[in-house]
Amino acid sequence: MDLNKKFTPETWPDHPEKATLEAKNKFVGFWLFLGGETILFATLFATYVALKNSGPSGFGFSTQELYELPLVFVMTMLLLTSSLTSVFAMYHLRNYNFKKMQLWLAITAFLGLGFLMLEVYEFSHYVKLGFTYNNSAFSSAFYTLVGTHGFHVAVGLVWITLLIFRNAKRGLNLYNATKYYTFSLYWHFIDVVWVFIFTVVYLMGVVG
Amino acid sequence: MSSVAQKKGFGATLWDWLTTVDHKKIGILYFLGGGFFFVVGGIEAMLIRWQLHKPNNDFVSAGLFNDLITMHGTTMIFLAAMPILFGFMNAIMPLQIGARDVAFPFINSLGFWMFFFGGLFLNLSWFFQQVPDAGWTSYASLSTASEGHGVDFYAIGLQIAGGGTLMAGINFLVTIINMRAPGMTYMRMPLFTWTTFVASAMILFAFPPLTVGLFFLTFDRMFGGNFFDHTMGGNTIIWEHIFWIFGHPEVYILILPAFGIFSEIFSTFSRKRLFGYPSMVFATVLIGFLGFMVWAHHMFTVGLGPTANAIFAVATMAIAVPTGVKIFNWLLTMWGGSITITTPMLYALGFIPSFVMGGVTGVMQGAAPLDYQLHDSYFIVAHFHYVIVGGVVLGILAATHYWWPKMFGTMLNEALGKVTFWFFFIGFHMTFLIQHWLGFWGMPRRVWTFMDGQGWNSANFISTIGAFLMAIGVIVLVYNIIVTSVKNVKVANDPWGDGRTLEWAIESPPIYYNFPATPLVRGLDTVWIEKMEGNETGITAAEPIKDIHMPNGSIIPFLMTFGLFVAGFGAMFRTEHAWGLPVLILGLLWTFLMMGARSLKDDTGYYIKKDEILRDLKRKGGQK
Amino acid sequence: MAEIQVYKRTPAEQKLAQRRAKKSMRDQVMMFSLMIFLTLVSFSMVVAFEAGVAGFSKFFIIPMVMLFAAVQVGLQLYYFMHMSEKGHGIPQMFMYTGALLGFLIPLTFVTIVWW
Amino acid sequence: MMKGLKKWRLFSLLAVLTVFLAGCGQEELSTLLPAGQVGKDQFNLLLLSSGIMLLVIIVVVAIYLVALVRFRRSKLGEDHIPEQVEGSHTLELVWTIIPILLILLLAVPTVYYTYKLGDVTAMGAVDDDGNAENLVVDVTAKLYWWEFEYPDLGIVTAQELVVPMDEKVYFNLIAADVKHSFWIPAVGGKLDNNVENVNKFYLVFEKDSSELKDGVFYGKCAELCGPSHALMDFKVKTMPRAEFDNWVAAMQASGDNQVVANPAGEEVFKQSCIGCHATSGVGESGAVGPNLATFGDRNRVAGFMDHTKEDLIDWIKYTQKHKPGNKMPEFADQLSDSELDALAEYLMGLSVEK
Ligand code: HEA
Ligand code: HEA
Ligand SMILES: [Cu+2]
Repeated sequence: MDLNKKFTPETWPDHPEKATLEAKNKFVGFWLFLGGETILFATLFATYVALKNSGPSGFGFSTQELYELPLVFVMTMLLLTSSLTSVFAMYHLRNYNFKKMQLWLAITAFLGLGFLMLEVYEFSHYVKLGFTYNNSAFSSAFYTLVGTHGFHVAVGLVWITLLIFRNAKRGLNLYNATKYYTFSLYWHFIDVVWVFIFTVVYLMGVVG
Repeated sequence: MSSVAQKKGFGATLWDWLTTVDHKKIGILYFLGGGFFFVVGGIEAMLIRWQLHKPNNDFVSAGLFNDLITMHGTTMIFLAAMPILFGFMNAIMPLQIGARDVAFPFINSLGFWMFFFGGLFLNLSWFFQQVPDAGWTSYASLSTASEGHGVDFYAIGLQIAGGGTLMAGINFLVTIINMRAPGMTYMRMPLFTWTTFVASAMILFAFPPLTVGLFFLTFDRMFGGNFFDHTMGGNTIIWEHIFWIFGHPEVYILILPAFGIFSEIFSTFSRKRLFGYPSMVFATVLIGFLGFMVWAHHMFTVGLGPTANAIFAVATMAIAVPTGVKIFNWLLTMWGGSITITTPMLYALGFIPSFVMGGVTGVMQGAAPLDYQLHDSYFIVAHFHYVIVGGVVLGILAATHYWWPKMFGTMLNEALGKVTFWFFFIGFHMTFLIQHWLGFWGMPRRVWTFMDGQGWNSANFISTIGAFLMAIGVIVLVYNIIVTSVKNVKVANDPWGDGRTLEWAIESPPIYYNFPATPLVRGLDTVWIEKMEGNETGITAAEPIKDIHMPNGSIIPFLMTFGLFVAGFGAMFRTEHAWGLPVLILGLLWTFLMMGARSLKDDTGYYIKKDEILRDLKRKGGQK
Repeated sequence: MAEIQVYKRTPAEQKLAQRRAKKSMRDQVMMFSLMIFLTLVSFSMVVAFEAGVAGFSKFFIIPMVMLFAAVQVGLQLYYFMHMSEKGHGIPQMFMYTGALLGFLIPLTFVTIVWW
Repeated sequence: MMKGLKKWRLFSLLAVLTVFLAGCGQEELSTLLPAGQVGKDQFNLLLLSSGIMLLVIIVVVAIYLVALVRFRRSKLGEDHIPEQVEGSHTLELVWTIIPILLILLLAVPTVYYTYKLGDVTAMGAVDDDGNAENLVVDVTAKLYWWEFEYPDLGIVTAQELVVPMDEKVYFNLIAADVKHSFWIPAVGGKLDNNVENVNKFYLVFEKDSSELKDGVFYGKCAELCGPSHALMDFKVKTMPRAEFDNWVAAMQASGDNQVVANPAGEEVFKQSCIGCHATSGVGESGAVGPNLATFGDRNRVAGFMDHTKEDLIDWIKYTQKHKPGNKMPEFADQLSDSELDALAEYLMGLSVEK
């Protein structure tokens, strides 16, 4: 494929993310990967549910007292919004509007970064309270579940940052359109997982 | 890049294999790597059997024995059986669907190297004298209590290898979904392709739990996690659940491709279309699905309570039905056919009674109250070797003979093949049949030795003899392979004469772009159809010959995995050596660097020009 | 990377395409509002529970928030991840299988295989 | 029967056959000679399932052989092209439905017995005076030995389980260190000793162990638990209820009127062993080492060595050689030969049965 082939909004394909065979492969392959990730998180959730609130004798933490709902609410809003901004970015991808796409992706990245920083703050807050990773089975399960999600966010951030810089000079082409598109799928998936985290971990944790 | 056998120096050849992204070469790499580990695992089995050939034997120590069974089980399942099957999938499946390559050649190579380095990592534990010793199941409480780094080798090694497996699975799935030749609908796919598909789907859903479980184990052992520490509120049963949520599907991941292999062989050597093809496909999918619903049948004695036990017992038994459908369809494929007993067919014929015997003992174990007696006894050892050796290993040996000419361009000696079969087959039944009774007679599994006077002596002795007969069989096979490769008599496209699927319509071994022109598929067993209609080449092109796009080779997969391998050592020795942490960080950094290198570069492959293809064709004497 | 056919849309087609894109964009913003709304309701129910408002029992809230979560996931998948568009048969199949298994595993953990 | 087999040298078909026919194993540890209701239920299930499975195998092999004989290319000719049959719905239906029926036939008793054998509701039952109606034994599995506490009787023993016949005996199972599994093959199926939760089940003993070869049933650990997993055997003595009551009384008295076969040995014991081992059968579980009140009555040293003074001394001297990884220190350097001798004599004298 000629990477330098120039497109106009009129010649840009309807579905740039799967215009070539390689792109189609990546597209399907990434979806399948997300299917596998579902099970990965399901296992983490199952473990968390089985271990929540359990610690050594005299263990003093419970989901009811620990979690900070307002903080979680803000984090949720950030991540949900970043989902929308990445949708905007994909809109511009389909319109062959590279600048705007990059811009929205950058906004997405910033929102994600905000989320991540709040998560770091949340964790460090719990650690200060004495709820460390090694403190109990509950804490291990909690940090591993939420932390794995956080790790995914971090990976997403690195990924999109690399993409934004790598393609700044190249502009949009059919080779990197798929890269952007799979990133956005990934980002939405992270959001999906978070929906379950705030529901199962935080909300149901507070309700008991 | 050209396949033309130019004279190359050793360095160039090595470089070629390290950087290859050609699915046929990666297939061969998998086959060789898996074959090597099969011999390693087999030698471990021989040591196990020798230790148990008489009561109170002290050939190996108690600790070493546990090392041996753990490494035998782990090696055979993760590093021998699965990779060898991946080898065939890689080498053959794309040919069967008329594809030029797999969907992700780069990831394919990455998957192989991760398997290989993971396996290497695991087996280096022997040189550190800290070997995994908690059984291939590594049940927590024992695995968290195990001293030294043995279990760390297990957790990290399998983590690396498992990552490779997941990649391979996704790669096969996308290949089958997107790269089928025109006309190759799902319901025209050869059964081996179908079983590859279902097994890969199972990998996709079964390996993430293993990943999670291994992380838990690693965290608990190395980073102060408490998942399995009950004094800290943890629970060891979680490991058992997670392991078997992975572990049970895993056994079907092993057997389904073997089913696929036998389906091809039965119909080829009965010269008959596979009987009940749609129900075969349906049964495969159903087995794959049910495989996820029965994991707790390994845990009947854990004390989950009667309700869980009853539900999982019935679900387990249900799997007998689709499996039976397959068995009877194979029998009916032979029925009314024209059966010729070649070596592959001989293995297929040996498979039927052996596997059925193993399958039905599985159903017996599924009867929960009966399993209270059978669980963790030698009956279980007998069951799973009947299905694994009688199913998977016979399948692997059959495929080795069946597809050898396609992979290497020369035929294994048929007579030696039959010698291998008879030694292996007789030895196999001798080893494992008697073990059912050992189980009945109260012999637990995983015992390092046994006291005299319990009535187990002769049975164990017989079992050991059988194991050595198997070893003779394998040695004959190795001899056969060496002799054949030295002689290297080239064969034609379809040396068996009865080939039905697309791989038999191209030369052996296929040229690196497989098909000069993409084939058109007009039905199930397309080559057979073409031949019956008088098309001697067995293939109709779907399009005119034109430029072919090919992927570039790359050394990055190898380097990337090497970083992980190094990081693994760093992680393990982090607390006791000063170099641990830096090595861990450097290793991971290196890996990320390689990932960055991959992602920053535009790698769009290259084109083979039409002229070159035409030249190749002319040289071969004008394939259409 | 096989050559792709480049097709130049006529101005009319281009307009249509843009209108369609805009329309789907509007849908997505709608769905986003819905998601935010559901999230708000979920959180407020729990806040109400904490404040001891009558009628907000655990047995009401837990199914409700789970239901809302499921709806949100559906919205993400079908609108944001375009699973409703054609060519998503395979992704759907695998995501559903994943979701089913991903539902069953935790389910067994809270019911039969745990104590 | 087995003695004859031991002399077996030649590899011959006959020998193989004999083993199959010998088939039932030894009374004290074979699941094929069940000595109690639980084991019998399981054995019945074994018979039923084996019958079904045999039928399946026979049918498959029959079709297989006929096909193999009738449809050989050597018979049909090189050029024979068979008809390319696609399948048959009738046949498909047949071999779907018949296996389903066979499975149902097995599933019904399976579910029934699962609930029956899992029923421990009677465990906590008490009579009008508040006394437990059923015998309950708390089993704690440790590296690599077994502790048996009778909580309602106030006694504890180790390595040899003593139970009355012909009544349900209930067990509470737990592990003290790593996971183990409690299995008395001849009496009934196993249940795991988990580290974090108590497992409950019951067994019924219907045969007097004094009629057996060694006077005991063999019990096994069925879960890999470390290097000496293979050596973690225990023994089971069954006896009529009256005899059992006598044994209980003797155990309850064992603290006060101990037999001291060798006073010098007792001294050694008090200096070196008493930190871990008790010699009174009265007490609770949780000891570091096995309770030795019944040592003289036992059948094996450390669960698997011969019950002789020589083996006992050897054991005390070289515990790690005999049972790698176990928690008892070696006394080869600590105790002199004469001390060991006295100690062994003392230990062999500890008994509640005489
Ligand atoms: C390739 C590997 C493989 C395969 C295919 C199977 C197939 C089956 N397995 Fe097996 N199994 C293992 C590998 C495998 N297993 C391993 C490795 C272990 C031990 C792990 C460990 O603990 O280390 C194990 C352990 C194991 C257990 C746990 C035992 C225990 O530890 O207590 C159980 C219990 O239910 C079981 C059941 C089954 C069943 C019901 C099938 C079924 O799929 C079999 C179905 C096939 C047939 C039934 C035959 C053909 C059918 C017909 C001809 C139709 C008519 C039949 C009837 C009506 C019955 N297996
Ligand atoms: C794919 C899986 C697989 C395969 C193929 C095998 C193959 C064999 N296995 Fe085993 N086995 C397991 C998977 C497998 N096994 C598992 C999972 C366990 C449980 C582990 C655990 O408890 O944790 C187990 C456990 C196990 C035990 C029980 C150990 C115990 O519980 O104490 C025994 C004992 O007999 C045994 C024996 C054998 C034998 C004799 C073979 C034979 O079929 C092997 C045949 C192969 C050879 C004989 C190769 C020999 C080659 C040579 C000798 C080389 C010649 C070399 C050159 C020419 C270079 N295996
Ligand atoms: Cu299983």
